[in-house]
Amino acid sequence: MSLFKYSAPSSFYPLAGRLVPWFGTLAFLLCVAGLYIGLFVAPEDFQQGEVYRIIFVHVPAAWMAMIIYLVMAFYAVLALVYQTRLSSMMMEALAPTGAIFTALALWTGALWGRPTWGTYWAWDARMTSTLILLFLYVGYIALINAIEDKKRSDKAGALLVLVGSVNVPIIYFSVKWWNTLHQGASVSLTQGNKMAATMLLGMLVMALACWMYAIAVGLCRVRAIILEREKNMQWVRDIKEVNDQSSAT
Amino acid sequence: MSAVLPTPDLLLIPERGLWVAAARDVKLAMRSKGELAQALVFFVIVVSLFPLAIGPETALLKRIAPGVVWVCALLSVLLTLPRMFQQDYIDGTLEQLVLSRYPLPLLCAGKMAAHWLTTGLPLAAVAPILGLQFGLDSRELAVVVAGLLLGTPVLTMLGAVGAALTLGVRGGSILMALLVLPLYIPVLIFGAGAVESTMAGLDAAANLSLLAAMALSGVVGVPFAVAFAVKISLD
Amino acid sequence: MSAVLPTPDLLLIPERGLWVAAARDVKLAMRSKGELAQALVFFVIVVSLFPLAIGPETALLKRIAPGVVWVCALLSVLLTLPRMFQQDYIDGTLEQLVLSRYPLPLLCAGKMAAHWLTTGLPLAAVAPILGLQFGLDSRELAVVVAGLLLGTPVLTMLGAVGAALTLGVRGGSILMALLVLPLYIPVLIFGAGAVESTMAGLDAAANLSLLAAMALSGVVGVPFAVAFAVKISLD
Amino acid sequence: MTASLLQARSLTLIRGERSLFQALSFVVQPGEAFILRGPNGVGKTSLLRVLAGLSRADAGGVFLNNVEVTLLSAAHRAATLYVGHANALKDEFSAEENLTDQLALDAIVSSRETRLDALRRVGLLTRRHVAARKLSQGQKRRIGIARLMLSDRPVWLLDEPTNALDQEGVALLLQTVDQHLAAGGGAVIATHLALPLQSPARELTMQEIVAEAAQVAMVAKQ
Amino acid sequence: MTASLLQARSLTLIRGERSLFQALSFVVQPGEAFILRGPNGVGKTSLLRVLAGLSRADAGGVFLNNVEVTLLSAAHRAATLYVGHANALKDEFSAEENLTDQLALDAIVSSRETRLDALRRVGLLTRRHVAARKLSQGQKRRIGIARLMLSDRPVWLLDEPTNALDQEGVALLLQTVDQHLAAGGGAVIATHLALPLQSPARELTMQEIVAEAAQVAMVAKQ
Ligand code: HEM
Ligand SMILES: Nc1ncnc2c1ncn2[C@@H]1O[C@H](COP(=O)(O)OP(=O)(O)OP(=O)(O)O)[C@@H](O)[C@H]1O
Ligand SMILES: Nc1ncnc2c1ncn2[C@@H]1O[C@H](COP(=O)(O)OP(=O)(O)OP(=O)(O)O)[C@@H](O)[C@H]1O
Ligand SMILES: [Mg+2]
Ligand SMILES: [Mg+2]
Repeated sequence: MSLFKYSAPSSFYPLAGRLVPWFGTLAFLLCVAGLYIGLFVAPEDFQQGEVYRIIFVHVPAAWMAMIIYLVMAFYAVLALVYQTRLSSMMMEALAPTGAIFTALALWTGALWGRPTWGTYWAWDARMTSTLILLFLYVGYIALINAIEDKKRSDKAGALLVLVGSVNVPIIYFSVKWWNTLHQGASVSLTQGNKMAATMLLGMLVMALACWMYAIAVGLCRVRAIILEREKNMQWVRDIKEVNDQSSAT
Repeated sequence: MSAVLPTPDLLLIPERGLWVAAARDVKLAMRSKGELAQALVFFVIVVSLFPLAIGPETALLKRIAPGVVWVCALLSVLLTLPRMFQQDYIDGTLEQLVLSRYPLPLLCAGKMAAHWLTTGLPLAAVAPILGLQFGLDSRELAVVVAGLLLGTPVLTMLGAVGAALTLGVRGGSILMALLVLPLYIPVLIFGAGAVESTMAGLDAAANLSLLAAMALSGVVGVPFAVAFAVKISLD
Repeated sequence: MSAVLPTPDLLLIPERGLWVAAARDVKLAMRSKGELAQALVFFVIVVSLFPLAIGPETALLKRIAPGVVWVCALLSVLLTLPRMFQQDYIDGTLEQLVLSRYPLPLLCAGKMAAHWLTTGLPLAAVAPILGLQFGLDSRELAVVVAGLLLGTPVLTMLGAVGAALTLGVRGGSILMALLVLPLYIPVLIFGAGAVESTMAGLDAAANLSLLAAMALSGVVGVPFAVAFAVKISLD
Repeated sequence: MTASLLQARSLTLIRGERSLFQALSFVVQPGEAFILRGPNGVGKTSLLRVLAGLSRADAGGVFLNNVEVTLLSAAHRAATLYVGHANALKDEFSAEENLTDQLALDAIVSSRETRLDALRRVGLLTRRHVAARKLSQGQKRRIGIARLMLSDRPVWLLDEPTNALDQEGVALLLQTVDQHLAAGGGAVIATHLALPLQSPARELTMQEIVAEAAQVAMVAKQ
Repeated sequence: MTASLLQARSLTLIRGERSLFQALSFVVQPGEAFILRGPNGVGKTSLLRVLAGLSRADAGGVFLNNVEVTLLSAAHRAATLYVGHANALKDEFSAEENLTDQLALDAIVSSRETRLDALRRVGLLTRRHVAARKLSQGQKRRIGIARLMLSDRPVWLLDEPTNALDQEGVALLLQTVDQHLAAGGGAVIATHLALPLQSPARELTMQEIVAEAAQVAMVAKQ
């Protein structure tokens, strides 16, 4: 019940405000720790040398890319079933972060591919699936921006993300399967298995850092969205900083 | 005549809605001089662009044949998607569809059926000829056709969602393509995969059955999704 | 204010018509958030469809890269063609263009310029990235870009004729594709040819200069053809 | 309580920053026409679309026979017929084909004779084979009248039905509406013209809401 | 001979099997409105489109200042302004942007003040930033009135300009037309309503041609 209380933007806005600093600082600390482990503690890889350290950015980013989309799908269900405005706002707030992580995974991957496979890009299973994931994000963002009426863009976006989410696993596995001819992905797979404990630790810490970052940024953005959407509601007019802003201008 | 009380719902056969909508759209497609033919010819032309662009080596062409045929099928379906709702949206028919006494999902299903009959089916029918040009043998051709017969319905259904979502949005046609294509990719992979595995002497059943599964699950869910999308596009 | 006698034709600068029309369409394209971006992403997606369908062998992909990139450029221009006249035709703007005091050919030229700026130019800009993915080297990439810069204007111009001719015809978008694609083939051959000859270590100049020639001759004649097509589409 | 065919209870609709109407309530009784008037942009079309279920009000509800309807439920769709500015005609179909299709969509079973008769009454018999694209503005609207003649929905929602009609066409329209009302139907009609109906009619003149508190004025006359 | 702004000389237009009008001739003098009447589908719109040059008559010619015009020649386009059923508005542009663009296309140089003033007079000042898609039917037509206010073409060809306008809107339109006529312009207006113009107006009531020989009846009154 108390959860439902916070599904109202008016009550969620201040809560989010209070949470942001915590997640923000956590993200920062974890990131420092993770990078320290990754860059200094973790041993050099016997066959790849120093390059492999990209993994500490690459893999967490790749994971987040997929997870955030699933989280959005979850909110989509809420938006469609319970018609909660907030969940649509959360989707809108998360999409850019997800897209950025996806791009980051692609980019770091490409950078990594150069030394290890001798090419920035191969049509490897994971690369391709990640690329498609990026398209799904871009599609969602393009759609909700193309529809100016918020009521409509919310529903449309939610529907799209749902349909898309059905596709994510299909894409993921099918591409693997189609790729049986290809060796590219196996590199990352085998690497994943025989990974030194410290490497794993570093990756996990970094993954956590990304989580915290995503949450913090998501909350910030959702606060902005709430203000923008409900600007002519009384409770927004009552907020102090808003008043100061408007009086200043 | 007017203001007779509406036929009690017992007398209204909802299923007729599917038929009404389908018949109407098929008639429209027939009416506008050979719209069928057009979807086909587009398919044929685009496919034949590749030998022109890539050069005539038979081995190479045969190697890329499955991919090319499927990508082109994808694109020609894509190009016909606007037809499904755009016109109805502009001239106000869509409103009347939503307000019709027949359940909207059924009407949408009817429209999708019509679209498949006038697009996917012809494509599957003409594919073998193109396959021959690329030097596929009869077994591979059979798989191409089977794949298209199972895959194009999925393309129509996913496309319908995209088309409905982008109604009345400017730059709609291309935005739609942007939404729909990523969703099409699994179909593409299974479809082309089926042919390639046949070429590699393996069994295509796995890929094909996956396509069938997608088609079946689509038939269950998609009409409701489309109906929903249509409704919000009008509000 | 009203019924002032019209500014004598001495005072009317016809060339402004080109600017008026172009500015208007570019603004429209910008307005609908990131229509440019969309055209681009479409291009990127379609290109990436092929490796998915054909498989990832680098050698093979590099071999077919020029063909694929060019066919996709063709298609993404094709898909944006309706944008040029369709909307104006439906909402009555086209009538007003015809009745404007600015010469219709100039207005049409303006619309084509806008279309190229929002379609062909971005394509040329993004092509290198795709080329990289297919493993083309910098010299080949340069030729791809040069080819697109010279070829896409031709695509726009030929497309404009097709788009104008099929106005108000049902299933227009696909009928248009039929009219336009055959006309596109020369561009395709020269464009892809240029890249392939570079790959083969030969000189691309011949092909490129042919593209340039087409573009130039187009600029002279096409606007009048388009203007004519627009007029007859209204009667 | 009085029999009420259609009822609007405290409807509120917000567009952009402004609310078009607030806590708007009215009753349409069987056999009665309810005329919506008001300056351009006051919200007549929007109101009709809410009643039809095409858009969702921000507050309030629509009632049929004193039962609240869920928007676009089977009952709702079976009860109301909405005719807006768009003619819902297929350009390449003939007048007759268009009428036939519209009736099929309305789930009306009608013989060809009835359809041709309706077309005759709206003066399109000789033009029944002409493609809708080539028909004149008024002729297009007249197909809509023919559809009304054969409709079986009790509540009609008509948005500026006289648009593009000549005097004779308007007379025809009014006659059709009168018949419908005489048979116990009801109608909500948005218009800028005086509609000399035989049947009892009440008028609602909507006014732009200035202050938030302001209420829509209700001018009832018999 | 009398000064004649616009003149139709024995125009004939054939659609399908039938001719809509035959050897139709009339003169529009400066300062005078020429009202086209007649039942739906008689050919008013078609006639206006011929005068504007959008479609070609099967016989006869159009004259400006007693000089025959070649269809859509620069002179022709500089002289006539055609406003049909379509509003020529861009859905995603605001009312103001739409007006600005239309004027640019009409080659009218106008300051932002004049434009805003015109929008104010048609009652769209407060709505000038609303996208045309969201405007009401009448508000869309009112943008057209604003365009008329700033137009510099001597001959206006208006097809049912009162459509979807409320009483105030109609008054505004008539006032605009009167100003235009007072300044020596001319107008051909197709309508089904009575238009109480100040300026002198003549009426042509077109009738459907039954026999081939039949002539269009000309009812001239001052
Ligand atoms: C653009 C290129 C690349 C993309 C898009 C990409 C994408 C991904 C994705 C989505 C994952 C997460 C998958 C999972 O956890 O199951 C992943 C994990 C991984 N990637 Fe990449 N990758 C790329 C290039 C590379 C390269 C060049 C290497 C090293 C040679 C590499 C090594 C790894 C490793 C070791 C993992 C972790 C595997 C695991 O956790 O099981 N990636 N990559
Ligand atoms: N997003 C928005 N922002 C501001 N105003 C809006 C928005 N959307 C719609 N409107 C206004 O809502 C009103 C809708 O009017 P509607 O079409 O219901 O009027 P109407 O009474 O039918 O007018 P008409 O008599 O011209 O048909 C218009 O005034 C329009 O300007
Ligand atoms: N190909 C055709 N065959 C038969 N009749 C046609 C054809 N094309 C057009 N017509 C007729 O020509 C007429 C065109 O009418 P027009 O639009 O000029 O009439 P109008 O006077 O403007 O009518 P309204 O008052 O309804 O606007 C219509 O009656 C139409 O049926
Ligand atoms: Mg209205
Ligand atoms: Mg007319």
